[in-house]
Amino acid sequence: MSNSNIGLVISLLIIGAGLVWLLIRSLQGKEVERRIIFLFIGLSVSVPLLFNITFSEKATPIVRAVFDKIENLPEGSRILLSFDYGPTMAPEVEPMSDVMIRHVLAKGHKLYLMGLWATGQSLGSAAVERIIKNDFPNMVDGVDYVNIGYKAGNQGVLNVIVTDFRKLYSTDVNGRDLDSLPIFNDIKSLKDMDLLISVGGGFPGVKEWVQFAGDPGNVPTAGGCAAVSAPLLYPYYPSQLLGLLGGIKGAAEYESEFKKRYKQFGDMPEPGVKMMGPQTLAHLVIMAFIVIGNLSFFFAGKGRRK
Amino acid sequence: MRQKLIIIMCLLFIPALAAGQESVITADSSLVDTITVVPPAPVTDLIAYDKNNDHGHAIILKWTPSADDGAGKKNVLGYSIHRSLSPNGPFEERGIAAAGDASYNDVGSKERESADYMADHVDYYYKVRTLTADESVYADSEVVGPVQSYGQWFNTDRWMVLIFVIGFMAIMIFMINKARRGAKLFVRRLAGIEAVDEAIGRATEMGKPILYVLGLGTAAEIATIASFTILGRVAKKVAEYQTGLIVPCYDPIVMTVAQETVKASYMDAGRPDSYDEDMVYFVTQSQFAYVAAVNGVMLRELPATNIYMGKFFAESLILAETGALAGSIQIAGTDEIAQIPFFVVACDYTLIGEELYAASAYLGREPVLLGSLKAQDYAKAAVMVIAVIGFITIHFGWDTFVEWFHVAN
Amino acid sequence: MKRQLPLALVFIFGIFMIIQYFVPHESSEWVFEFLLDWIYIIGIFALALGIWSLIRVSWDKVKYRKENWFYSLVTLFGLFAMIVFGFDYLRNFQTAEGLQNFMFRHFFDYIMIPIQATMFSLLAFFIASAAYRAFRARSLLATLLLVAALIVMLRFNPYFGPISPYLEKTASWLLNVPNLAAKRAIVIGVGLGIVATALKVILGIERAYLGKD
Amino acid sequence: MENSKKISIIVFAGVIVLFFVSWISKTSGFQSTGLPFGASVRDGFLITLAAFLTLAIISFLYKDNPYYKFAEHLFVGVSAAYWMCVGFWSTFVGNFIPKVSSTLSGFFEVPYKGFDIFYFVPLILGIMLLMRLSSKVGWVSRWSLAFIVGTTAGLNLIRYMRSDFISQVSNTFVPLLVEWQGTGHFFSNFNLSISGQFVMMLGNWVIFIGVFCGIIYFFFSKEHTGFFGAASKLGIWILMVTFGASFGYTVMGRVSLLVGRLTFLFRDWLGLIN
Repeated sequence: MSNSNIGLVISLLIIGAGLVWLLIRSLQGKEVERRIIFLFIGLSVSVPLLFNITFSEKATPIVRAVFDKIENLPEGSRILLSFDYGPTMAPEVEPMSDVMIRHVLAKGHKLYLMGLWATGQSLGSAAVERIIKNDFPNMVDGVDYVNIGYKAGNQGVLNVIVTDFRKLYSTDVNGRDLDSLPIFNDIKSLKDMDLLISVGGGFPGVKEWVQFAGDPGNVPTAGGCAAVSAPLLYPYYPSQLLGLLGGIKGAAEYESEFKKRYKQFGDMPEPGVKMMGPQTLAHLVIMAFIVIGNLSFFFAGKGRRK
Repeated sequence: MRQKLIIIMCLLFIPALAAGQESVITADSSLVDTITVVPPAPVTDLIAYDKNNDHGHAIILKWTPSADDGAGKKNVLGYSIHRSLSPNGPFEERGIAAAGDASYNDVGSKERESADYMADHVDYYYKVRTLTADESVYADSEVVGPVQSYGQWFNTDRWMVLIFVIGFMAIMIFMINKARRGAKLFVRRLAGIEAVDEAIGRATEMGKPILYVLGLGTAAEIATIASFTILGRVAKKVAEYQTGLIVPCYDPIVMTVAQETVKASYMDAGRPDSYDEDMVYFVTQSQFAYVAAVNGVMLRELPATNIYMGKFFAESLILAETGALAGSIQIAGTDEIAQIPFFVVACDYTLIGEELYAASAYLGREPVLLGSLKAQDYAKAAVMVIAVIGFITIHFGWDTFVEWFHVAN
Repeated sequence: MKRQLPLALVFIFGIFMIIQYFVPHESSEWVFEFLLDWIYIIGIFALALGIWSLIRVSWDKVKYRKENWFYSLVTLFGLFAMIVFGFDYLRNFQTAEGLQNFMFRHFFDYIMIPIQATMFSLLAFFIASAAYRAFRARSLLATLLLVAALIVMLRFNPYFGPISPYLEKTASWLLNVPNLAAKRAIVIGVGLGIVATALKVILGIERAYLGKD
Repeated sequence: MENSKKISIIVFAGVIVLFFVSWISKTSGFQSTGLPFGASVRDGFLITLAAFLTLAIISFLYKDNPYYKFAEHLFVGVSAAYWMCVGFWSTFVGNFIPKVSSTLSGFFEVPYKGFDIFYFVPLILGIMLLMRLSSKVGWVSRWSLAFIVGTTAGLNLIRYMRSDFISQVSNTFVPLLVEWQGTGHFFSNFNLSISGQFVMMLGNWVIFIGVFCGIIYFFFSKEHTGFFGAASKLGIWILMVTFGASFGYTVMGRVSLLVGRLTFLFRDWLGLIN
């Protein structure tokens, strides 16, 4: 334990000293070579990852809104979660779908999984294997949850299933007829859902869910997306979009909120919270580089100024 | 049927609960009433008509709720809608409306195979049944009909879009004609576009090729089509100066079109012999594999200039930074809003949004294309005027004007 | 024939797609759905064209021993191996089972995914180098860029973020108010640019994409 | 020159040795978890390969090198074929075959949906596209291109006119003088010790003027002088602030992608963390 602490302190010292050295150099007007920047970024991500630095998170209102919605819906409510992302985006948004699946099932709601991205289907199945089969072994596929998978057509899929699921979906991913699944009794369309959640960061994604499903069907819609697309979704909050998990920070906030409420999940993995350590440090390093860049610019002498 | 009744009862209680404590008690007592068999008053003024602005297969029903709905005997639990092909029945139940409702939308499927299929241009007859807690106690309205569903040939909800389309088309054709007749149209200079010309000159001096990236859009994307036009101009200059050109493509159709475009430019420049089919080639339809390959080209061929025009996504910064690393001059243009910041930060010149579409007109300086730019400017001026009018009308509470601009999906 | 007919086709289909938006009637819906389906199917033929181009360019490099020809051999190897697996040899090649082929899946999971994700992750490095290089107060515009970026970065830093409530509010304001205004202005302009360009295409004014005779 | 060649041979040998060391140690690692020998050897190889390719791509940051070239070229080939197979099975066999031929449907084991003559049109257009390969009749491929471009141009014209133009214009109709309805907590919490109402209204004004000036910045037929110059200058300021803010906002997310990759290296490959 103490060993790793020493390692941590030394690594942080190295990063800090390196930055100071670069700072001094920049005061002499010297530019930092690109590879050195790359090296520092690599270090600042690796060190917290290896030594497991985490920070505590407090949920912001926009994240809390999603948590509270799931928390306050009566038990047995129907919640649909769409996997609208691919493997490349997974590190950033998968923690969100993971923790929301846990929350929905822990609260006793019915969970419907689907995907507007082709890759969403297998990611959904993977989530079933990874989370539901492990943490909720008593839940029955087709009764407590179901994965109906992917259909091609982007937002066109939403246009159809907002009036009727069965026009596009006849079976779930395991090839079972929807009508034979108890979870699909009395479900005709998206309008029969109590909450729609889209997790993804590209097209089609949260925006399309709001425009083509939540709005026309008048169903509350929440989202989770990569940090980069979150500002584009703010205009929809809170009237059309009930809440939003933006980037890994949103996931981390949700995870800590969830753990606070559900003590039995105390040792659940927290990819979001865990990722915040490297993010924070790398973030600090990038800001340090911006400062260094400006210093070297100002001290570089008149000749270099434009 | 019992389940249905439970649902209806719940529906009845919702408004009752909302009305407060006192009415809950009355609702309770009304429940007792219903057990004694008293038929409610039927609905009146029932009308049925085709739903407007749709593809058919839907009929709207409207009525005045039963006198006992929320008043009088207060024993109404809801309404069931029944449809038949003849006024005498047999009637088929189509759906249920809650107590207090005065309309129902009977929407059927358009697929013949569907069990829910509802034929157009067929006489239908409707009646509305007022339901009570007791299945056997109800009151039927008079039968209305015949009524037919049918599709419309014009969606009147969308006339605002039509006005804009026609209006814009008219301004554009007018301006283009004006330009063709030789009117001088002033268009200000744009730094990013002049840079394209300079960059080609620079590449010639350095004896290095130009890398042109069309982005990840399909040939159907308008941004890509604008990019084709710019590629055409660039290729023509390249052909004149005898500089190299590299165009790696992400989409096979884009590759096909780009080949046509470049070939045409070489012919225009009078150098069809210098055209080589392999200047424009397909890489792969996988985002990051494409990026990996383009990065490789940048570091190995060291192009003098990289031009990125079209649709870009997360790869924008990877491309632009690698290009900066290779020391190339970089000019970018995209309408993908989320990526503009990265291009602005990492490239020498960036065409922001609309400037990408303007670029093709600038580079050509052809009167027809300049005419369309003018039309765009008039449309923008119209937007500002409309915004001001909207602001004034909102202030004075005259909402009709604003309503016009809400186009239904 | 070579040029007039394509232009006529563009005009007819373009105008049809505009008109169908205003016609809710079933017949217009019916044609609309067909047209969209067709585009997807034609795309498959185009893909064959693309693969052909890739093979030809790579093979030329190998044949004429151009620079880095060896790597083109690697491309060809990857391509053919994946196609063979995707059609599951000859054992099972009639069904989409090919996509479930063991090697196909493993090539996807252990070659495509790691490289793809790593390429994407290079952004972490590049965003740092771009920030270092570009965020300098060398002009008013660059300073605005720098200051806005710094405020938002500070806000989302778990250490500095909570320091002052004003920081959060300023950052949120930046992301909500000027952000909304600028994006709306861009979107309106882009919308117009697209409409104008589409119109020019339909009317046959913009025709670079058709090439020359 | 001689020296660098020597170094690259040494590096190459080192990489090979490391590859095998990793393979062997991963294999024994898998075996100790109870996996049969064959599967352990295979999984050991695959994990090592994935790690090698990951490192090869990262090495690009130092400079272009043979390992990056190898990974890049392999990736291009594999991904091109991947999308072709997916396209073939899902679109061609999934959507097309069932509507044109019962024999082929039977062959590919997909349910036959009845003959539909209209599906011959894309077949013909597709074949026309392939005619490109011939220099004599290559021009017929333009018909297919014209079909695609025309259809989508019409589609896009309407789509952008409605959603990007008209609805954005209608969104600019905000109350500037009357009571604010609120766009969410970000804003309604805003209270710089002055009346919140005032700040909200200020926000609305900024949006309104911002859109106005932004549009003026995109005016092409007026020189940026005088009033137009001032307004377009304000417009570009607002654009720049927005770009800066968006960039700053993204930084966090991009780092997480790297975390994902390094987690793979440290956990799945090296086993340094759990």
